[in-house]
Amino acid sequence: MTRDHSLNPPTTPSSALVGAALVTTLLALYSALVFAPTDRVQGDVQRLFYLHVPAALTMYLAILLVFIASLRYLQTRDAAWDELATSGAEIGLLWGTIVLLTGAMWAKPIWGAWWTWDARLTSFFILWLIFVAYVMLRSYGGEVEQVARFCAVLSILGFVGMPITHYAVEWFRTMHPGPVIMTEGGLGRGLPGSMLATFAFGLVASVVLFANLFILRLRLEQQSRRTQQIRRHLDLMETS
Amino acid sequence: MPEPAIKISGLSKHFGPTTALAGVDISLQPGEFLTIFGPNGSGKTTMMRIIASLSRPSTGSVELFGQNIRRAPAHARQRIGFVTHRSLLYSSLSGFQNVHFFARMFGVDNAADRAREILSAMGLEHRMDDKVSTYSRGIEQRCAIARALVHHPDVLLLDEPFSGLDPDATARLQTLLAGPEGESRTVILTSHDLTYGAKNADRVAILTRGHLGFTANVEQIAEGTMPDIYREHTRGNRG
Amino acid sequence: MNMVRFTFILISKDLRLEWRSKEVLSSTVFFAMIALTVIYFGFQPGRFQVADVGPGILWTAFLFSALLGMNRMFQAESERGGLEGLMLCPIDRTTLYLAKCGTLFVLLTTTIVATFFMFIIFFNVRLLGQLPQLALVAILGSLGLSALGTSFAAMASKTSARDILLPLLLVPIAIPLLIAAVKCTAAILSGDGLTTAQSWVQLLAAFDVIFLAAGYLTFPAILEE
Amino acid sequence: MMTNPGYLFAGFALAWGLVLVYLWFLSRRSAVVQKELETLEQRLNKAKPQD
Repeated sequence: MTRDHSLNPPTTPSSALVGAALVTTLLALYSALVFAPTDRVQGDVQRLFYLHVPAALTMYLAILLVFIASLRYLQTRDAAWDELATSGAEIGLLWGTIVLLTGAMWAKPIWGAWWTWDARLTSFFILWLIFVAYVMLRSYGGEVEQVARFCAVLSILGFVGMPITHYAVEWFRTMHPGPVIMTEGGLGRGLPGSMLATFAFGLVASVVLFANLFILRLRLEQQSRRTQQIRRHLDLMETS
Repeated sequence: MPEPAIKISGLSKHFGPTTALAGVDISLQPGEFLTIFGPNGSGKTTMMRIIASLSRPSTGSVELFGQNIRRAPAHARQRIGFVTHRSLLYSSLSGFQNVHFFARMFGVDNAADRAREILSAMGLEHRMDDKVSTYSRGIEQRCAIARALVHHPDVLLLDEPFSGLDPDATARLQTLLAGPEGESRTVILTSHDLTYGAKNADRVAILTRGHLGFTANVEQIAEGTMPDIYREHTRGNRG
Repeated sequence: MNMVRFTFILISKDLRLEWRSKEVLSSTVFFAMIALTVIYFGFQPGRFQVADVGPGILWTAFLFSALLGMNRMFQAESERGGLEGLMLCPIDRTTLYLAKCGTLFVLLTTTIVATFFMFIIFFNVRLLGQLPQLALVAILGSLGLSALGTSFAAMASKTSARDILLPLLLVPIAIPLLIAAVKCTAAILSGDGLTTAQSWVQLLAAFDVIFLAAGYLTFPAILEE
Repeated sequence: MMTNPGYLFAGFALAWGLVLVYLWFLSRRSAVVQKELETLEQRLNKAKPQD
């Protein structure tokens, strides 16, 4: 009787990581709301920048993670890769939703609209839609193993389409410039010292927090696979 | 010992919590005919689909004439004829058009004549030009068997081929299997029907809950004891 | 190259099946007609410049009728297991992708020609010498949708919720194609011609190449159990 | 004095609210799976104590 359920115990976020998440998020929160100077032009609502942009960068990180995990899954058909992809996609979608919401909160007072078809926002929104499709496919895709394959293919097709989506949206905007879009202070370039530091804190906090949630979600995925394996094991023992 | 026609080693397949196959080993010499009995849900169809390269095993391998089918799947499929519960035909095309299409896909030369020949061998001379959607279950099964044999496969995988066949069609299939179409071929036939299954067989096996519980040469089984052996091996089975 | 021969045999089989049932074409062309009509009433007639709004109407109607057609694509296959019959043939799964893509391309080009034709009549568009340019955009657009559509239609056909999944999977990724096609068509309708939309034509071509390649390579993973 | 504080705090509140709500759902989902896992492991040990 092959004991195939001796899977290593499901990973849990180490206390160090949880601690790091607490410290960095508090630090980021404090610096974003207090330490960083008020933006002369946009006022205090600009502080949302320290949450909005780091979260967006973290989602791009999640997209890369899901893409690599999907490729590896199709090559090895090892369920562990599929678990990484599932967890990355779900937390990535959560971060993406946060980016869109904070973006809207920031855009309303500054540009007078909850949403503008700014090139970067539009590209981001399309990627967010693909993540929604990924999570939907995850639940409607049918049998476990088929779902894993389909989601892997979807994430690969979505990923290879990113550059072309970027250019299509970019040219679409620049060819017809809409309301002059305030550049969001660039990605840290040309930011005065204290703002740059706050931005860095925000980024670190976002990535560390993402890692925590990602591992928690991964643990759930591993546990549910473990229950399946044990059920299969019990099923086999009944019959032999 | 010449290379086995089919060598299945450590074959297992599970779908989430359920295990369809839990370690099956079979080795068949060219021309050998193996019948596998087993109740529904014993993993017969899953195993046949894996051998036919339609499905990927969780563990284990299938070798056809010494070559792993996953290494050269297209080449392996050229030599396999597969019959299963679904006919794999197109309802809005006629029997002839279906079999002719498959003949061309398998690169059979003068595909049209060969298609007509095999369809007639299955007693479909008068029905081959009707649409498959007009066929009864038995006629459709005959047409499916014709599709599986049209390219002179070396290996025949017949998954419960007799189900839905009337006596005449059953007799035709058995004569076909014994005749020029069948005798030089390696055959695995699965069935849960003890009367017809073992008629052409050299060896018999029983598959229960994904295990091969019993295998023996036909000569070793005393006349008429098959039903008792079968009952004994499938006793604790919910299938 | 027998791959080309097999692809041709498969496509001719698919087109014969389609010719018999006319399932895909009837649904796509008819839906495009409905869409154009509804959209026409949606806009105050005569209050808009055809060159500005027309291309958007045209390609949106075409996209959604294409989605309808794609959902029916694997219908004939799934009735009695025809797809598995194809998977039993001694061909690589990637050849199946080329064949299905080819079939869908033929169906979509027919659909888009019909949609263009209806559009020209409904919106009274005067098309001087621009037909070859329109043909180029139609072909590039249909090819891109075929490449992407084949992958996602194959997936959707194996799930229970195919009608909602296919648009959800395909539309976000197909947005660049939609933008580029609309931009090219607008350039043609406004009389400037494609030379002014050079970069958009290249983007369309790039889209086709990327998704034909990616679709080709990932198709076995979709079919295989 | 803070300018546009409403949108600022709304933005942060929404972000953190979403994370907390997700964490809550996640903990509920894993509690269910955890319980299921424990019962199954008990059945496993009971079925093969000598292992």
